[in-house]
Amino acid sequence: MKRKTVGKVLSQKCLAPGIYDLEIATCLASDAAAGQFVGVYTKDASALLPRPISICGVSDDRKSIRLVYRIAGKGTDEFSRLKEGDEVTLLGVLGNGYDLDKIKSLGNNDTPVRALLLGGGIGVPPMLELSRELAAAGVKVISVMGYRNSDTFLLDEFKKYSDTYVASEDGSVGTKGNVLDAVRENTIEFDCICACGPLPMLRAIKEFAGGKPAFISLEERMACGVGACLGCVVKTRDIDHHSHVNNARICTDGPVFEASEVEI
Amino acid sequence: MKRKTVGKVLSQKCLAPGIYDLEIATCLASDAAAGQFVGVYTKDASALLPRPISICGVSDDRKSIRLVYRIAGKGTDEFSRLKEGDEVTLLGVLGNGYDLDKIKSLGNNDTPVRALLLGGGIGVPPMLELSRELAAAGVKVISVMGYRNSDTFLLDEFKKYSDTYVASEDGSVGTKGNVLDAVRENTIEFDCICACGPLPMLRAIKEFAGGKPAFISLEERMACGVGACLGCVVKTRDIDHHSHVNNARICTDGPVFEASEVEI
Amino acid sequence: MINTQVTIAGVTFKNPVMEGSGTFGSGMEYSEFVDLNRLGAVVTKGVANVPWPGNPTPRVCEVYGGMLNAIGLQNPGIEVFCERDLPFLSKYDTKVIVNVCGRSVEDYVEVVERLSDEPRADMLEINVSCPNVKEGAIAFGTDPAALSNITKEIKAHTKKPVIMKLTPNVTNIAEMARVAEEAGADAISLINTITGMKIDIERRRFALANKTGGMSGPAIKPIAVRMVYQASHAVKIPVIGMGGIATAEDAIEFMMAGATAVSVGMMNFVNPYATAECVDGIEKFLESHGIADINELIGCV
Amino acid sequence: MINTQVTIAGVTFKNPVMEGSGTFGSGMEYSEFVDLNRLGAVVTKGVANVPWPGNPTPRVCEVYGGMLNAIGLQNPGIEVFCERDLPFLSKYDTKVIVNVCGRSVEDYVEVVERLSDEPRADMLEINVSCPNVKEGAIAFGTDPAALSNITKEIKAHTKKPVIMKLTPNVTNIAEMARVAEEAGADAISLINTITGMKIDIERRRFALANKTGGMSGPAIKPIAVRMVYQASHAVKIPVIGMGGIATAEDAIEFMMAGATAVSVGMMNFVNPYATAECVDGIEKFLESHGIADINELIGCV
Ligand SMILES: Cc1cc2nc3c(=O)[nH]c(=O)nc-3n(C[C@H](O)[C@H](O)[C@H](O)COP(=O)(O)OP(=O)(O)OC[C@H]3O[C@@H](n4cnc5c(N)ncnc54)[C@H](O)[C@@H]3O)c2cc1C
Ligand SMILES: Cc1cc2nc3c(=O)[nH]c(=O)nc-3n(C[C@H](O)[C@H](O)[C@H](O)COP(=O)(O)OP(=O)(O)OC[C@H]3O[C@@H](n4cnc5c(N)ncnc54)[C@H](O)[C@@H]3O)c2cc1C
Ligand SMILES: Cc1cc2nc3c(=O)[nH]c(=O)nc-3n(C[C@H](O)[C@H](O)[C@H](O)COP(=O)(O)O)c2cc1C
Ligand SMILES: Cc1cc2nc3c(=O)[nH]c(=O)nc-3n(C[C@H](O)[C@H](O)[C@H](O)COP(=O)(O)O)c2cc1C
Ligand code: FES
Ligand code: FES
Repeated sequence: MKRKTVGKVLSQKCLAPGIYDLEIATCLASDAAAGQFVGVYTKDASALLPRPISICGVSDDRKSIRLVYRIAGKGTDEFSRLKEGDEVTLLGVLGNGYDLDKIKSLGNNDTPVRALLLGGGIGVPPMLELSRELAAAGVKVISVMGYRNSDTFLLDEFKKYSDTYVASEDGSVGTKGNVLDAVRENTIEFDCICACGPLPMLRAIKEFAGGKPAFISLEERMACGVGACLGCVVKTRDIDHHSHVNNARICTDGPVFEASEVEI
Repeated sequence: MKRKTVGKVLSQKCLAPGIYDLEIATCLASDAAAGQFVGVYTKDASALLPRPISICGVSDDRKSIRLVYRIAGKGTDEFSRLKEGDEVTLLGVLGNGYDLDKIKSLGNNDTPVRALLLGGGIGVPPMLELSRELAAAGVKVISVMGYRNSDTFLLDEFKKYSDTYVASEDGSVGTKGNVLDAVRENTIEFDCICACGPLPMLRAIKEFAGGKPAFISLEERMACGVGACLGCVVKTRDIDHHSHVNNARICTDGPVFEASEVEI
Repeated sequence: MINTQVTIAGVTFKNPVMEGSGTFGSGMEYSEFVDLNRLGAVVTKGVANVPWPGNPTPRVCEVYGGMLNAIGLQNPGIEVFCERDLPFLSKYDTKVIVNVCGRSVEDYVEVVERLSDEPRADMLEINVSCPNVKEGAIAFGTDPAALSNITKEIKAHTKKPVIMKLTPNVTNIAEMARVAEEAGADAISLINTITGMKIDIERRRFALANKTGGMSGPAIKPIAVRMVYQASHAVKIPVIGMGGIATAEDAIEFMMAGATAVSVGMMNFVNPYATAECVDGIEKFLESHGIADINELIGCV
Repeated sequence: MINTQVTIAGVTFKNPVMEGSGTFGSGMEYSEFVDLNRLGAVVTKGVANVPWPGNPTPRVCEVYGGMLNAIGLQNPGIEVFCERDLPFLSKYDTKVIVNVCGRSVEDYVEVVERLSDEPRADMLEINVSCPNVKEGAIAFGTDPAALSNITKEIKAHTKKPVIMKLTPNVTNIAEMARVAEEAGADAISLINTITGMKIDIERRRFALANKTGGMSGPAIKPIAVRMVYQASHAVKIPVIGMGGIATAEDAIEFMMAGATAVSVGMMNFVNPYATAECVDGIEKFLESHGIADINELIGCV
């Protein structure tokens, strides 16, 4: 059930320049899954709309969620100043996450499914919860995370759940280039791709995936976050079930889509 | 010199239901005098205009000011939650206060001038700084403060500087009725009146004063607080020096006026 | 017993609280948050004779105290609407107002006729004021002659009560209200969004793909209240007021200005419980102020 | 060297930052906060042929992200203005734009003629858009024929460059801009305030004695940006943009939309340093973005 609810900040730390890691105690944790997101409200009366931020982690006791975000404007700037004990209002849990059953069903009975997780920039955080969930479900996880430079974050945690590779634009860590460069360089094999990152990266992945399923997480400007305003659409190959006009709502029909289903 | 400046809250306490006493360290204290006011800014982006609040006290070292205010809406409600160490943005010092020299000049050389200070409701606080300044200037001060009921405030402090009388609407303390009822009941003699309170009270005082000078502090909705917007005018007997249309600006020409000069 | 019922064109609403077309889908999305039975009415997203794909993205952006949208009236068309959305709404004990959009008078008439036999559509709201579609829907709302003509045409093709939804992007809202009334409208609703623009100065680009968008939210409330006041004082038919309503106090302000009912629009996005909280808050206000009938508030200022 | 100068009708301003008429007095009050030498121009409070007492109080009230005012153009009349305010302003190295109001064409013409011999008045801004005076000043701004007529009359009676200040309370701002241009205006400025209303629901009273007031502040900025865009794309004469400007970023947004210069209005009340901070911020923006000439920004979106 979706709710607007007040959570309590358990901790916040800075992971890299402009990148923050916020742990929030909230009842939303009980439902949250990889690929889903929450709307985070500012306390600024001039900035009314909730900010969509992906679930980067759910605590084992399912009492708190973890959000990792980049300061991009006045909302995220405000969030970066939240301290332990502060209240923060959330709308969630929103969207459909990654379909674990579908991913599991991609293998044959002998060898575990190999899921290749590709995260670029601020698309890295949602991959972490996914790697944890997939690993727990017996999927073999290979993570390739791309950063601008040596200001990487969350890598140690990825290593817990996956074979982990790194790419950086300036070549200061891992493969110089983007995540696909790293995939090629390391000749990584996989049965499916799960990805989150900037649009050009997702476009390249759609192309790269070939026949294999690629589940990509899309972003768009949102207002309601719950499928009512039709603000956040993406063109789809087939007629969408809601408006019947080849326009799916990223906030509710996504944010995770099979790459072949959307026109990006 | 007028300034917009950030002060620091030294303390805040609740004096009576809905009445708060806020001590703020600010450079504005060096200039502040009885009858003047400051504009207090909210942190709420929906409520942009500064809230005019009178100076209730200036610390002896002239490093902090004291504001006593009633919760009347969203700005004052926000202020009531300020805590020690919080920042608060002020515009000030605004307005012309009480003219101490004029008051002193009202007496003859033998006996000290007798100033009758009348405060009603949230008009009480500015009278406190005035009583202190007048007492320090050798003026004999008689304070008559009016309250709704037994939720009085600041009375002990008035007693330090003045003969102090009380009126309450419900009769629970002092004279039952308004401040003028208390003046009559106690047959108080005076050379001039200084007053702050609701308009009906000020009207009654204007009438009551007879030939004697009455300095009254007026309120009006304000925008700029510095005399630029012409929002806060009061009709005057004579042509005003600024717009030449018998309209003085309360924020700059006042808020203290001689009752005979204004049409209220 | 306090009466919260209001009546518009013979239709009685259990309370005056509705939501703004296009901000609540067809109720389905917000039914997770709000018991739709509590609302005076559900006003549906605009529906056309055929499916509309709407505008390219970005379609929404935030502005100070509000937002801009240029959805472009994406909708599945009247057939899907009648097969899916109306049956969903008929489960609830609330009135249903179907918001209708079109590119030409014929488009509107087609939808209106199709709805004539749908008992679950209690009233029709005709959107002649969407600023986000190029084809001239807004022209119906800004040109008195066009407004008069379309109102008459629609009235001639339906027996259902017709609300004409007016645009604030006009010089004289009182005149437009009178035109709608004279042409036979049973009620008017206002305001639709106000045309606005935002520029991303870093990228030197419009924030919306459509360049301009319709502004809504608390920022526009004073303009909306003024227009509701002017329109309701110009006509005898009831006015449904909206524009920035977030709380019961806002709703009451619109009613005092002259609105018989009110809609919560973009504030649903900010507070999905806003409609229900308005219903509760209005009841509390009536109670604490000793007002026996909400109709006393209408235009009381 | 970065160029921040802009030129309007032959008058060159050291930078494009001015303040909105009526929000800055005649500069005197804010000269305590801001060095007037830093401003592109000082725009004075509207002045009429004779003193105007203005409206009853309350004249101002706060609204979400802005305010309403119904000052009613209180002013001391042109004589006092020329004797006191112009000499004060002549001490500063900035341009002076005198804002003129009136009830009839003759009123305006009288003021304009009186100013013709005042070398300290660099330009005239004709307020045909004040929503707060009953006598019809707003009619000049909402009726194309009246706007054309008054513009021509004023141009016939002065050699000084004339800015026509337009009201946003119209259906078609582009049309009004074109009318002003065709009638000979040297520039246009917009937007004046948008008519709004606030009701105190506890007292069942209008918040302003005048019932309606003009809305200004950040809340109206998207509407203002849109109108500046539409107007500046409809005419060749320069546009001075305003409506909710608080920061250099806001100013740049207006310039990118098509404004040649910008004014800070009600935000002076919120931040008395706002004009100077805009000047500084624009310089920093040009520098950090490697822009050599501010004129590149005008209408660049
Ligand atoms: C499904 C989804 C998941 C996301 N997950 C994350 C995450 O885990 N970590 C992270 O750092 N960022 C994430 N983003 C991006 C994040 O929403 C924006 O960075 C954030 O909204 C910026 O808000 P702001 O107030 O700081 O910026 P401002 O520019 O001040 O925001 C103004 C408005 O634009 C919207 N906006 C601005 N940038 C974006 C954007 N890129 N996408 C959508 N809306 C935007 C804001 O929500 C707000 O309504 C996600 C976006 C989506 C759509
Ligand atoms: C010169 C002067 C001195 C004052 N001194 C004091 C004082 O010492 N203590 C005190 O408690 N109050 C004082 N007031 C009244 C005080 O300014 C208001 O109570 C306060 O502004 C209310 O703000 P709000 O945000 O809580 O209320 P809201 O109703 O939310 O305010 C909305 C707007 O209306 C204005 N407003 C509301 N009430 C008043 C009012 N009575 N007078 C002027 N503006 C108002 C606010 O400033 C704001 O702009 C004084 C007023 C003036 C004019
Ligand atoms: C995202 C969005 C979509 C809208 N779609 C419609 C619509 O389809 N038909 C219509 O008549 N009004 C539509 N509106 C206008 C609203 O119903 C309402 O008139 C307007 O937003 C003002 O109210 P508000 O400020 O409370 O949002 C839409 C508004 C928004 C924000
Ligand atoms: C208190 C006040 C007084 C104003 N007086 C005038 C005036 O005398 N003449 C005029 O042309 N505009 C006047 N205006 C309009 C402003 O100059 C400006 O056009 C408008 O406020 C929009 O800008 P803003 O949102 O930055 O305030 C006034 C505005 C305010 C708030
Ligand atoms: S954000 Fe409203 S439909 Fe997705
Ligand atoms: S508040 Fe602006 S002149 Fe007094």
